[in-house]
Amino acid sequence: MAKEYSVIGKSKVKVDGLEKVLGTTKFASDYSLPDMLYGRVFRSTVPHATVKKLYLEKARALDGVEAVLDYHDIPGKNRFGIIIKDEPCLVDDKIRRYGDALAVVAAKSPEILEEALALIEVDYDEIEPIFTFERALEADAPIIHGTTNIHQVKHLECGNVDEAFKKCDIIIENVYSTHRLSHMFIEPDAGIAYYDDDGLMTVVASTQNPHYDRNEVASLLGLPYNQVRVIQAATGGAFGGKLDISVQCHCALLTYHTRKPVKMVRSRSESTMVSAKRHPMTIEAKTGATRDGMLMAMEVKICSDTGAYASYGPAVITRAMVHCTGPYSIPNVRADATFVYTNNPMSGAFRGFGVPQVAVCHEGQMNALARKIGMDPVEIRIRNAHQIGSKLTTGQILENSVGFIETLEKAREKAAEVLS
Amino acid sequence: MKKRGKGVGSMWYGIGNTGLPNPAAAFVEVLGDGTANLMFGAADIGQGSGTAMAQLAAEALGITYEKVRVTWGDTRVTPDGGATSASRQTLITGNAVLKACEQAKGTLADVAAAYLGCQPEELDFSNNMVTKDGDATVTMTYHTLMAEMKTAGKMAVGAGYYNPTTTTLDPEDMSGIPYEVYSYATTICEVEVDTETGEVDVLKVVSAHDVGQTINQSMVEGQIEGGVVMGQGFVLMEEIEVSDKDGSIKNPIFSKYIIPSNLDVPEIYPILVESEGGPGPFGAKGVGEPALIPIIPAIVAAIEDALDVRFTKLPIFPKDIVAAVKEKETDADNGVLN
Amino acid sequence: MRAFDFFTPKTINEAKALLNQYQESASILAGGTDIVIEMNEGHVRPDVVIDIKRLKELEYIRIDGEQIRIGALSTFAMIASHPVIQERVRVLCQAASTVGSPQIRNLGTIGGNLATSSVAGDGVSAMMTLNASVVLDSVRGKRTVPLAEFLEGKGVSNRNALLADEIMTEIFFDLPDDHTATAFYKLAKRKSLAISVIGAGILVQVDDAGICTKASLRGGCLSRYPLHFKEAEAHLLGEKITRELLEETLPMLHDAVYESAKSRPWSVFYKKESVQGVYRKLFDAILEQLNGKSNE
Amino acid sequence: MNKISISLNLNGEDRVIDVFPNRRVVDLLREDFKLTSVKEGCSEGECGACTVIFNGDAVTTCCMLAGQADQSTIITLEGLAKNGELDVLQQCFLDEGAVQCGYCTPGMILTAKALLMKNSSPTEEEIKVGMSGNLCRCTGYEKIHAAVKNAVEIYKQKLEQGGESIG
Repeated sequence: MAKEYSVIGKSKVKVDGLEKVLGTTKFASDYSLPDMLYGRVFRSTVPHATVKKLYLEKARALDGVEAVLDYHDIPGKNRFGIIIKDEPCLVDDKIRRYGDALAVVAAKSPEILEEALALIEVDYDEIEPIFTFERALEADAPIIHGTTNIHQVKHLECGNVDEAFKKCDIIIENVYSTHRLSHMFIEPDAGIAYYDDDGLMTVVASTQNPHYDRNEVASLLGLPYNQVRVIQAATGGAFGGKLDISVQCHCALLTYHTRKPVKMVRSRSESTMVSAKRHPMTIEAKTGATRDGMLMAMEVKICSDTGAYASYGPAVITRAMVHCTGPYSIPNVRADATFVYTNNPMSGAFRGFGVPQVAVCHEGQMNALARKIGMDPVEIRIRNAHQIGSKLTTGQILENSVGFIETLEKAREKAAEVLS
Repeated sequence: MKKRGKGVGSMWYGIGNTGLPNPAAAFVEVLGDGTANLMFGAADIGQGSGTAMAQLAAEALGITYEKVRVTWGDTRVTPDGGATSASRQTLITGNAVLKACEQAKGTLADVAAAYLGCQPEELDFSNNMVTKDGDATVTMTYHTLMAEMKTAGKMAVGAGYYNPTTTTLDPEDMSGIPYEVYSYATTICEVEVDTETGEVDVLKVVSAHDVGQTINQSMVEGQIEGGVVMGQGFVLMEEIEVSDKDGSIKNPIFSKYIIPSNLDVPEIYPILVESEGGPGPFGAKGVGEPALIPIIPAIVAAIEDALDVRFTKLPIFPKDIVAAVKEKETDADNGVLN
Repeated sequence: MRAFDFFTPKTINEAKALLNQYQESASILAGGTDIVIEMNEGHVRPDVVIDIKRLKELEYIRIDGEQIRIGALSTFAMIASHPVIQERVRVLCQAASTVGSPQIRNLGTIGGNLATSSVAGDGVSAMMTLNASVVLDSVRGKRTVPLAEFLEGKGVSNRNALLADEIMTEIFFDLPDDHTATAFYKLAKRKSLAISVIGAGILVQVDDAGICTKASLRGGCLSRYPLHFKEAEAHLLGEKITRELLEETLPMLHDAVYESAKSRPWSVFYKKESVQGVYRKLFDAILEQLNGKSNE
Repeated sequence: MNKISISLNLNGEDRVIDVFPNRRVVDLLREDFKLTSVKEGCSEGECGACTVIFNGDAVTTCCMLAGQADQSTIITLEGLAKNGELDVLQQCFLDEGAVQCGYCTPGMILTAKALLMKNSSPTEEEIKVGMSGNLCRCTGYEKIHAAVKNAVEIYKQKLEQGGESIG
């Protein structure tokens, strides 16, 4: 019998609930400061190119425009990224996707801002764009970053897979594919930058990671970390889509040059266009089992397109690999994964980091196996389920808190009661 | 024709970043009137980490929930909490909060023990009272305790951080300890498929989640319900379409990227399973991402069950259902066995 | 949003005079649910906006002998909640209650829907099923145009017959009698806030012996304007309405959709197959209504 | 472009303002009247976050021009709580855990309010249809439906006890 808690486990009203039902909660776009400017990004309309020339003069000359900046105006480091710093704040070497940021503009009103953006022109030198996994790997394909289009390769192995398959009564082989998805948080990305009363560069933004944002803003502006303050505004949904830098660096750069507060609110289209997407995956799987449904071996190959920038790609590939067997003990496993860069929209973090994708595969395999041997799908899961003492494919032994079988039993019980 | 089917989907989910250090920290100060200020980095994005941390601190300090004031996500005030991702905040920031509270409570316990004439470890802090274990007559209010603290010139402050025990994964075979603990879940659902129009109604969903220990029941249910509906969109409605001419997204708006509306949602039965001994605060794990995952294969399986057709490619849109039904009919006409 | 001048005429005559003055440079604002979005995105850039929504004289639903006359500024919410339409004109009631969202139905008007003439306009399909006509008014005078002809016209927007100085004032159609059943089904990816994949309407009238005396089948989103299933209508006319007879038209619907949709950027395969499922649902609704009526 | 004068009753107060006509009602409320509970999520009448009660009806203000607000009565979430006391719907959303990120919440509560102003005892189906113009990505809608159902019950009890009407 667990200890009786006085607060834990209780359905307490949320600490920020009252303001939310009153409508007084401040989301980033709700902030407004004296002398505030409105900022927006000028973006590329081609996926892969170098910039021959960017024409900013007309926009700069427009009355009410306070700053039109390109990469030359960045005082610090023009690269960010949570794991690999491969994304520019403003494009310097080349454009790698539709919607890459080329310039930022700050103006006194949204109307002037719109007019200024329409005055910016650009000449591109286009490069063949890469839109497929296959093309990315071909020898004559243009290289998007560095020296290879391979973003990450992973290999996982335990036991003796080839020998084990020979002993299996049943082998199930399938190829699964999952698609590119968008978070569609209801609040589009937004933020405001300003110098606070102590002269601190301050950014209030819709974000899942204010401390990371702080470091990126500081690095962009060449400031010590403690000279930048990032405050998380109330955040209107995120689901992984607000882990990457969105408006924080662009806003801060404009404030750095104008010394004035700058607010940026992305339109729905812009927000969806440039925030990370769920990695589409192709997963080949081969599962071997005994006649009575005991899993013996599994072989998995995962291919994915991480798009133009790494974002959380390295986290997705690793997590997908570790989870590819599902919550089952399989003594012999071999898995390989390859992620490539392309000129497609950036893939990154999205609720589950690759696990929903591999779950389509491992559960598809379990259901196929259950059907093949005529076993109840819950029963076959219980038979192979992780429990305390189970050894994972990584060699880790589960020592505590493994409630998997109980979820199967409780779900089965409730389903019997409520499903037809 | 309408056909019904049922499907099962399970999942596991390692809590925290994979095979990487990913600490988070918290500060706490118990004030003279028995309220507390709690500061931590973790961004609350609506899932309720701020509320969970307030509940953890209240439980740990033995004060009521309403007495805890939380501040999060302000780099000038709060320590780094790392990203709100990987379903990690309850485990990691939660443990950091407990550590901070334990530190503050250490000072409080010394003062209370001296006052009550017992050992600090004999004390129970609960509901704004400090009581000697097993002897309800030896007790003092927090109010008195804080007055004693003032007299003694002591302060009840704490700072804590927590980093889950993991190891770097081996570059050759990925062996190692990727996560400190795993959440598990099983979802069973029932669907109705219109074989002619391809419409799929998800009717009922049972979703059982091993959360270790529930911190806030309503919030966990809310995560599960939201995850189920997002998963429904994943399988049946949503897809980002990319132009093969310029790599742009063709449907970046709500009228073209279809997420479920309230009329699409099934009856959902969330079940919370608790499993003991985990490393999290009071044994809690994470549920944010697990909430989404098992419904996805469960819906796929239920459609397969309804139609007796295999689906290995997602999404499954009405047109895909109709195509599969047609193909099956054609195969049957041609004598091909499925 | 681009700058423009905004007028709020108090009478139809005032509105017509403004349109006459500004012609193509003016946009009419009825509910605004389409045009404001278009203007905000810069796709429509009028110099002048004429807000006619306040012309209460164009907001009515009247039973006029054997006809229903609907003022062009009647909202979908008004139409969907009107007792006679609920009872006697289900095709319109059902179409009106699935347009957009409750909020959009509170703003959006039937006249605006017809004037926009969107491929996916549910109001357009329903009104075509009812063989409705529209009244267009200008300083030059009124004219009445059958909806089918209106949609094929080449007016100011090239989408219908509405000329630059004209305002749609009324839509009218024959009130379905006791022997008539109608229904609408919206096939879409989700159940609310949905854009039709197919927005299909049906109207069937029978005599005392159950013989079909009138049939109208129109499918939205299957061609530029609601697809007219002529062959199916001919098949029903003069025959006794039974489930078997109705289902005999399914291959005709299939073929008609194939012919119409094959040259369009749509999933022809899905549309031609699913149209049959859609109409099977509509047949169920029709039979239920007709049987219910014969039992009375 | 000439400014237009707009007179309206906003949250119970008569207000007059001159604005350029190329503002939408959502801009008028958020920018000119600083009523930031009105949220913008999609700019195309799809998500319902910008919903207000306009002449008694729920409408999405991102697809309305400012001029349409002239001579109207508008209620935003700021106008719902009376003298610091939450509206029953607000209390029910709070108690039921119907709020996660909170971005759709103002629109949700106002849509429910408009529904109940017209029909004080809606069926479960009527509640669902009435709320079907507001997207939520967090909650899965279950707790939102539950909150509105609870509010209906509480209003009923209040009415039976001779209390205030919903409007």
